[in-house]
Amino acid sequence: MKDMLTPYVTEDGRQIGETLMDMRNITLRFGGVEAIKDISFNIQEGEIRAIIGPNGAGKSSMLNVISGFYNPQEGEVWFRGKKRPPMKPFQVARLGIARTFQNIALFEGMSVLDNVMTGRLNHMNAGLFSQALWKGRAEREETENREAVERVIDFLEIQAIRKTPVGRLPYGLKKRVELARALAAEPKLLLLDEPMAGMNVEEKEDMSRFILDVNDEFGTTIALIEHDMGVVMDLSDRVIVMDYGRKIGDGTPDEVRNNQEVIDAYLGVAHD
Amino acid sequence: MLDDKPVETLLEVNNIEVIYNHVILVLKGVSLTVPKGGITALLGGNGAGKTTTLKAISNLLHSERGEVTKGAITYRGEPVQDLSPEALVKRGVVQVMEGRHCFEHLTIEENLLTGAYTRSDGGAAVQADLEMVYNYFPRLRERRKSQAGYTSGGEQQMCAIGRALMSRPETILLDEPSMGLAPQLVEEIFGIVKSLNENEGVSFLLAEQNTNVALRFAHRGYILESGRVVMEGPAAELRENPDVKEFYLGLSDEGRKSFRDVRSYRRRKRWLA
Amino acid sequence: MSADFLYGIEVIINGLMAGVLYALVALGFVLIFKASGIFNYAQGVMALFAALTLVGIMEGEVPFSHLINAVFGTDIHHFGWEVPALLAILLTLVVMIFFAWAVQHFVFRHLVGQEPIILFMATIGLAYFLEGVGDLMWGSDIKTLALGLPQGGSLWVEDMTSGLGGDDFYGFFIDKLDMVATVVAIVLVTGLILFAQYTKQGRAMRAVADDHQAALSVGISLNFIWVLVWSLAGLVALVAGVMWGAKSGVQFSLSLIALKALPVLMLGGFTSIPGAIVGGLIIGVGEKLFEYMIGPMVGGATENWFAYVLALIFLVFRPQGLFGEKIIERV
Amino acid sequence: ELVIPDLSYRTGPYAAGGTPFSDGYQDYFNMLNARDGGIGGESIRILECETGYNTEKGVECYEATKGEGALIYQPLSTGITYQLIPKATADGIPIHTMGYGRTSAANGEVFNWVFNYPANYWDAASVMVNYLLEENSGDLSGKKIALIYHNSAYGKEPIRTLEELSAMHGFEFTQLAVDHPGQEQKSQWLQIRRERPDYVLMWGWGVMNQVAVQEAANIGFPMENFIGNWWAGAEHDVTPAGAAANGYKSLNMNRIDANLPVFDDIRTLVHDAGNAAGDGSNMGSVLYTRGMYAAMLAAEAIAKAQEIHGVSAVTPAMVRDGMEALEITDARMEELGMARVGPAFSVSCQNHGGSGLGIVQQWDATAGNWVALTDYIAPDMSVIQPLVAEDSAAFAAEAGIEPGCL
Amino acid sequence: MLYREAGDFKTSYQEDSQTFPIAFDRYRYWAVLAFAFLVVPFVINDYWANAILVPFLIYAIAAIGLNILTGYCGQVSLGTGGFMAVGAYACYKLMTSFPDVSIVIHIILSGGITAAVGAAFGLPSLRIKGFYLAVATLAAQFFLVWLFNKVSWFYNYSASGQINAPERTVFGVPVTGPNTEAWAQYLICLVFVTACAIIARNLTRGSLGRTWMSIRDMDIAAEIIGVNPLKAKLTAFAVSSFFIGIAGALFFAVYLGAVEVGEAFGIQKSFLVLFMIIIGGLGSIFGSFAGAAFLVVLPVVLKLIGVDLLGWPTDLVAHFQLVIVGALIMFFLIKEPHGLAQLWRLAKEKLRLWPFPY
Ligand SMILES: Nc1ncnc2c1ncn2[C@@H]1O[C@H](COP(=O)(O)OP(=O)(O)OP(=O)(O)O)[C@@H](O)[C@H]1O
Ligand SMILES: Nc1ncnc2c1ncn2[C@@H]1O[C@H](COP(=O)(O)OP(=O)(O)OP(=O)(O)O)[C@@H](O)[C@H]1O
Ligand SMILES: [Mg+2]
Ligand SMILES: [Mg+2]
Repeated sequence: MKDMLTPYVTEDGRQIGETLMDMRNITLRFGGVEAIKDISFNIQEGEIRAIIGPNGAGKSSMLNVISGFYNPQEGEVWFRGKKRPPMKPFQVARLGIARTFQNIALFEGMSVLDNVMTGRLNHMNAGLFSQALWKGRAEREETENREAVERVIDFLEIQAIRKTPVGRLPYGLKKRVELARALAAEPKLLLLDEPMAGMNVEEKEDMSRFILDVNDEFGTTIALIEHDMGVVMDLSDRVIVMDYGRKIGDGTPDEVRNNQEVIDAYLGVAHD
Repeated sequence: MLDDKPVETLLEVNNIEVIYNHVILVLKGVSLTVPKGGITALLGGNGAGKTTTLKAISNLLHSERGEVTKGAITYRGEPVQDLSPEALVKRGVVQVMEGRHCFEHLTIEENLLTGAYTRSDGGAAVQADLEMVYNYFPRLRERRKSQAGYTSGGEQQMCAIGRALMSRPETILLDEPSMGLAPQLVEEIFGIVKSLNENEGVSFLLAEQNTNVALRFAHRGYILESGRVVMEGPAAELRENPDVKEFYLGLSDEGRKSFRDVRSYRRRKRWLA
Repeated sequence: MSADFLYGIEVIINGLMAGVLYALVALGFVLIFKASGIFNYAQGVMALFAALTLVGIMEGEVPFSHLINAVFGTDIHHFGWEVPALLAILLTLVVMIFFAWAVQHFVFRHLVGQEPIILFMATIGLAYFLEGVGDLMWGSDIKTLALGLPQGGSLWVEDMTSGLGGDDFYGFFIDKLDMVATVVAIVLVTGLILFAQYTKQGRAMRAVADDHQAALSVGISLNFIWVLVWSLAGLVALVAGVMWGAKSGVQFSLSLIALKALPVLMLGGFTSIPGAIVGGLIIGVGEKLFEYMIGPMVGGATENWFAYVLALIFLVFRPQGLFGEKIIERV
Repeated sequence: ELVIPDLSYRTGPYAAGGTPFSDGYQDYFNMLNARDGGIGGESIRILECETGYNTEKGVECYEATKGEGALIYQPLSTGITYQLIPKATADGIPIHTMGYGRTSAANGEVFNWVFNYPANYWDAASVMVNYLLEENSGDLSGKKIALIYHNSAYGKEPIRTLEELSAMHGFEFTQLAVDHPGQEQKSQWLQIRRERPDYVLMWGWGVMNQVAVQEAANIGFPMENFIGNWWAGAEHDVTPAGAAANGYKSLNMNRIDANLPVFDDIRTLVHDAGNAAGDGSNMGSVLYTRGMYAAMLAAEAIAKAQEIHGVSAVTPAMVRDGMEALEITDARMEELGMARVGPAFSVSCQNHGGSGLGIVQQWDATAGNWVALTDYIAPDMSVIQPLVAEDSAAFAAEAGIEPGCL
Repeated sequence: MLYREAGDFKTSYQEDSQTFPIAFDRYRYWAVLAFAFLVVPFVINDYWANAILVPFLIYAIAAIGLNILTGYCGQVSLGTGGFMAVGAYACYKLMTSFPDVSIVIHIILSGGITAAVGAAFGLPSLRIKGFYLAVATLAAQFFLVWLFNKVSWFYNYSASGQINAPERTVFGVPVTGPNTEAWAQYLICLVFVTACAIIARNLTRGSLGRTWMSIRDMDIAAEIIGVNPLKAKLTAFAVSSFFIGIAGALFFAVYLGAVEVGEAFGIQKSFLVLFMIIIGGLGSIFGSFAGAAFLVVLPVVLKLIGVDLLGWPTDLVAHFQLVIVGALIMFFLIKEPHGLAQLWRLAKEKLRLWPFPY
C-alpha cells in the first residue's frame, strides 16, 4: 500500500506537498455501533483524495469527524502539522475546511446568490451598527465579497440562476450551488460527499472538470467520497477504501483496484 | 431483450402539462406508456422533469403545490388523475420516492411494515414478504431494529425500495434507485428489479440518471429534456443511438473517455434548444 | 412524624393528582403532534367545545338559539327534554368525530406537506373559529356539568391518616374528583400506548408524522389517519373538559387549560404518550412543592411560570423532553 | 338626544359577569325612553360597544363613541378605567367607575372627572372587617384572616387597607395570590386547610370565583366564614359548585329584590316590547340589578345636570356637574321603584366616592338565591381617608396635577 | 405593461443589492412614505390614530422584531408579550427617574434593555429547538409578567400596580400623556417604524441576515460551513427584542398611556404578534406590515359591518368576529401558506409576465 508522507509529483505534473491533514487512529462509536474503527490516513497538500466503500461503511462519518461535527472517541486529528483540539464545526470551518453534503444541505429559503454569500461569512466581520446603517465597513465588505462570489459563480457557470430561490432548482444545479458555496470560502481543504450522486454522465463530466479546475487553479486540496468508480479512478491521486468502519485499502487508484479485499468488499468485479 | 413481448398497456400518460405554484410550467406535454410486465426507463438530465412525471402519475404533486393542468393519465384504461395516492396503491401502483424518504423515527422493520399498510391478506403473508425483502437486502436484516434516521444513505435507499415491495405492487414507479449506492449494490438492486419483473411480473417505470445501467435493464426508454419527451424507443435502440451514446453514456467513438480528459469544454448539444 | 413533613407529602400527593389533570389535556396535544406534526393550539378550545356540547345536549338546549332569535326574532331556547348522561356523552363523541372530519376535510387536507409553523398557525385559526362557533352555538354563560362525578376531599382518607401526625396534622386531603381523573387517565394512557405502539394504524400514525409524502407514497391515507387522531384527540378533549368543567363550571376559561398542558408537553416530549403522564406528574409536584416551600418567600402565585421554568431546565439537558423522540441531527 | 355608551363585555373569559350588568344598564335606559321619553324629555341613545374586557378594544370603543357625543362612561374594567382616566380628563367627559377602578379617584380634587360612588374597594375591605367585628362582638384580636386574591391590579387593591386594619384590630392577616385565570388553586386551598384561618376573604373575578367556592367546599372550609367582595358574589359564581356552595357569603353594594316595582316597568315596557338587551333571562340577578343601579345613577346625574344648567340637551361637562351635585336619598330610590337597592349618599367635589356602604349577603343553594344578612354597613373612614389622600397626592405629583375643584 | 423590470439595468453590485432593485417598487415606496409623512398627519383624528393607525404602527414594529427572530432566524418565540413588557416598564422607569431626558432616548434605551433581556432568554435556544423552544419562551413570558406584577419597584410602589405615562414632549409638542394630539402620537410612531424598518431591512440583506437565514434553513449545515450558532441566535434574539422593546415602550407611553402588565402584555399579545407575522409572511419586512394591518383593521371592519351596518347585537358580532377571523386565517394559509407577502410576490410575478399566463 502506498502511504506517502513526502511531497511528490503526479503523473500529470502537479506538485503534491506536505501532509495537510493527518488522521491518527480514529475510532467513532454511536452507542453500540462502531462507525469507524481505528483508522489512520493522511491527506497531502494539493492532492485529490478519494474515500470509497460500501454503503454504511463510515465514509460520511469520517468527513464529519474531519469537519468537527462528530468528535471521535479515540484518535487524534492533525491539521497543518498541529494537533487539533476538539472543536466546534464552525471553528473548524475557520481553519479553512469547507464541504458539501451527501443529502444536499442548501439553505432552501434563500437565493442562490445568498447561499453562496454565506460561504464567505468568515471573510466578513462588519459590526452590528455598520450593518444596521448599511454604511462604512458593511457596505464595503458587501461589495468586495460580492465580487469574490461572482468569480465563483462565473467559474461554476451558474450566472443565470443567481437570483433563483434554491428550493426550485433541480438536483444537479443544487449540487453545483453547494460546491459554489464551499468554494466561496476559499478553503485550504475541500470535502465533497458524493458530489456526483444523481447526475448523468454529462453532468458528471462537468462536475469532474470543476473539481479538477479547482484543484489546479486554486491549489485546493480535495477529499471526496464517490460511488462512481470511473470518476474516482480518473480523478483521484490516492484512494482510501473503507468497509464496516475499517480501512481495507489505501493507495493509488491502480493499487486499490487490484486489491483483492477491496474487490471482494466493494467493487464486486474488477473495474476498469 | 424482451422487446417483442406482447404488450398490454398498463399505464398511459397522455400529453400532460404540470405547473408548480400556478406559475412554473415544468412538463410541457409528456406522453408515455408503460406496458404490463415491462421495465420502462425514463431518462434525462437534471431538472428534465422525471420526478415530476412520476409524481403526477402517483398523485403526489398536490402536496407540493403542483397540478396537472392538461392531459390525461390512465391506468388499465381508467382515468386515475383524481384518485388519491392510497387508492392508487390499492390498485397496485406504488412509488419509491427520490431521496429515500424513510420514516426516520421508525425502525427499519417498522418502515417495512408500513409498506404493507394497504394490504389485508393477513399477517402471515406480510411476514413472508418481510422475509423476502430481508433476503433481497440482508443488510436491512442486520439493522432492522435501528431507527431509520440513523442508518447510512444506502441503507435508507434499500429500506425505501423494500418498503415499496411490501405492498405487493403491480407497478412500481422507481425514482433514481441508484443514487448514492455503491456500484455492486446498484447492480444488485437492478438485479432485484429484474427478477421481480421476471419472476413476479411487476412492471416498472424507472426514472434514472444512470443511463448506462438503466438501459441495460430496461425494455423501453424515454428521454426527457426540459419537460418534453425528445426520444423514445426500445432500450437496445437507444443504446446504439449516437447522441445517447455521447451525451448520456459518455461514450465517444473511441470508447469511454477518462473524466480527467473531458476538459474540452464541450458545449451541450440539445435536440430542442 | 412532624406535621410539616406530612403536609409536604400531602402537597406532593396533590401535585401528582393535579399533574394527572394537566396530563389529560397534554395527551390530546401529543396524539395530534405524533400523527401529523401539528402542534394543535386548539386542544384547549376543543375541550371547551366538547364540554359545552355535552352540557348543551344533556339539557336539551337549542343550538344557535341566540343567533336564530336575533335573525328571526323568535324566542326559542330549549327543546324541553333532557338527555341521559351516557347518551349525551355518546352524542358528543359523534359531534367530535364530525368535527374531526370537518377539520381534516376543510383545512388540513389542503395543508399537507406544509411547514410545522404553518400548521400550527392553522390550528390557531381553528381555535378562534371553534371558540366563536361554540359561543354562537351554546351561548357564553357559565354552565354546570351535572354528571354526578364525586367531588370534595375524601373523608375516608382524611380519617385514616389524621392519626399520623400530631394535633397540627388534619390528615391527608385528597379530592375524589382527582381520584376519578387518575383512574380515567390511566385507562386512557394505557389504551393509547397500546394503540400507537402495536397496531397497524398506530404505526401508520407515526409514519405520517415523520414524512407525509412518503406516507402517501406507501398508500397510507392521510385523511383517514388524521380523522382518526383528531377524533381521538376529541375524545381526550371531552374527558379533559369534563374533569376541568366539574371544577369550575363549563365556560370560556376552560380553553385556557391548554396553557397548563404546554410545560407538561415540553417536559414529557411532544411525541410521547407516557411522557405526557410523567411530565404531568413532575410538573404537578414541582410547581406545588415550589409554591409550598419557596412561594411564600417571593409572594406566591409562582405556579404559572415555575412550571415553564422547570420544563425549561429539563430541556436544557434533554432537548427533546424526557420521553420525546430523539431529534435526529445528521448531515 | 342623550348619548350613553355601554362598554360591555359579553364575550371572553368574563362574559358571564359582563352580560347581566350590560343587560341591566341598557334595559333601564330603554325603560326610561319608553316610559318617560328619556330624561327631561330628551331621548336616550345607547351605544353598545363590545370590549371583551380587553384594554385595547376598550380604547377603540372609547374613541369610536366619544365622537358621537358620549356623556358618561362606565368602563367596567379596571384596566380600561386606567386608560380612560387621562384621556377622558383631557377630553372633558366624566367617568363613573362604580365599585371598581382607581380607588383614590374618590378624591375629586385630584380626579375631577372620575367618580367611583357609591363605594370602592377600600370601603369594601373595611366593611368586611366591620362585619366580622360585629360577628365577633367587636374583637378580632388573635383571629386569622386570609385574603385570597386575583393576582392583578384589581386583586391587590384591598391589601393596603387590610394591613392597616389588621394592625388596628390585632388580627393576623395572610395573603394568597391566585394567577389569572385561576383554574388551579389547589396550593392556595391546601395552605388554607393547613393554617385554618378563621375567615377567608376573596377578591376574585371570573372563573377564579367558581373554582375558589368549589375548592373551599372540597377542603370542607366552613362556607359561612368565606366572604367574597362584590365582584365575587353573583349567581354564576356559586351555581357551578351546586349544593356545596351553600352558605358562602359576599358583599354587595346593591341589595337585590326580585319584586322591585322597577322590574315591572322594565318587563312590560322593554322586554315585552321585544327590546330586551340580552335574552331577558337575567332580570333581578345581582349583576343585572347592579347594572340597572348604575344606569339609574347616571340618569339621576343627567337629570341633576339638566336642573343645574337649565337645558335638556346637556353636555358631558354639565353631566359632570350633575354627578358632583348628585344626591341619592331613600325616598328618591323608593320613588324610582328600587327602594333600598342602594344606600343614600351624596357627592361633592371633595368626595367622589359616596358613602362606601355595603351589605353582606349569603347564598342559599336550595332556594338558589342570595339572602341579605345585614343592612348597609359603613366602612371605617378614619382608615380609608388617609389612604385615599396619600394615593391621590402621589398621582397628582406624578401627573403634575394641581388639586382643586372645577 | 403594468409592471416591468426590463430595461432596468444594474451597473454595480451596490445597486443590485439595494432594497428595491426594481425602479417601479422604489417609486411606490417613496410615494407611500410621502403620503404617510406629509398627508396623513393633517387629516388624522383621534379615532383613526387611537383605534387604527397608532396600534398598527406599533404592532408593525413588534412584528418586524418577531419576524427577525422567527421569520429570519427560525426561532419561534412566544415571549413577545413579556419582552414588550420589559420595554414598557423600562420606559416607565426611565421616564420617571430621568424626567429631563428626551423621551426618544428613553424609548431607544428601553429597546436596548429589552435586547439584553431577550438575549439572556435566548440562551436556551442553543440546545432547544422548534416547538420546544417556542414553549420554552413562554417561560420568559410568564416569568416576566409575574416579575413586573410582583416587584413593586417596577411600578414605583403604586397601590394598584398600574403604571401611568407622564407627559413628555418632543420639540415642545407633547407625545405622551393626556394632552397628546393625534398627529403627534401618530408621527412619533411613524418615525420609529420607518427607522426600524430600514434598520431591519439593512440587517437582513447583509451578512448578519444571511447568518440568521442559514440557521433557520438548516442549522447543522450552517454551523459546519462556519456560522457560529451562539452568535447568530443571540444576535437574533437581541435585535428582535430591541424592536419589540421599542414597540412595548411606545405601546405603553404613546398608545395606552396606562398599563397593567398582565392585561396588556399577557400571553395573548405574544400570540397576536405571532399571528401577524405568519399571516403577513415569515421572513418579510413587508409581511410584518401587512400582517399587523390585517389583524388591527380586520376586527374593526368586522365590527363596523356587524354592529353599525347590520345592527346585530354586539355579542353576536363579537362571536362572528372570532369565527370569521379564524376562518380567514385558515383560508389564507390554505391559499397561500407563506402569507400576504408571498401573495403579493406572486401577484407581481404574474404582472411581470402579463399578459401571458406563464
Ligand atoms: N415544488 C416545486 N416548485 C417549483 N418548481 C419545481 C418544484 N419541484 C420541481 N420543480 C422544477 O421542476 C423541474 C423538473 O424537476 P424534476 O424534479 O421533475 O426533475 P428531475 O428530472 O427529476 O431531475 P433530477 O434528475 O435532478 O431529479 C425543475 O426545473 C425544478 O426546478
Ligand atoms: N448519528 C448517528 N447515530 C447513530 N448511528 C450513526 C450515526 N451516523 C452514522 N451512523 C451509522 O454509522 C454507519 C456509517 O454511516 P455513514 O453515513 O458514515 O456511512 P457511509 O459510508 O457514508 O454510507 P453511504 O455511502 O451509504 O452514505 C452507518 O451504519 C450508520 O447507520
Ligand atoms: Mg455517506
Ligand atoms: Mg428527480
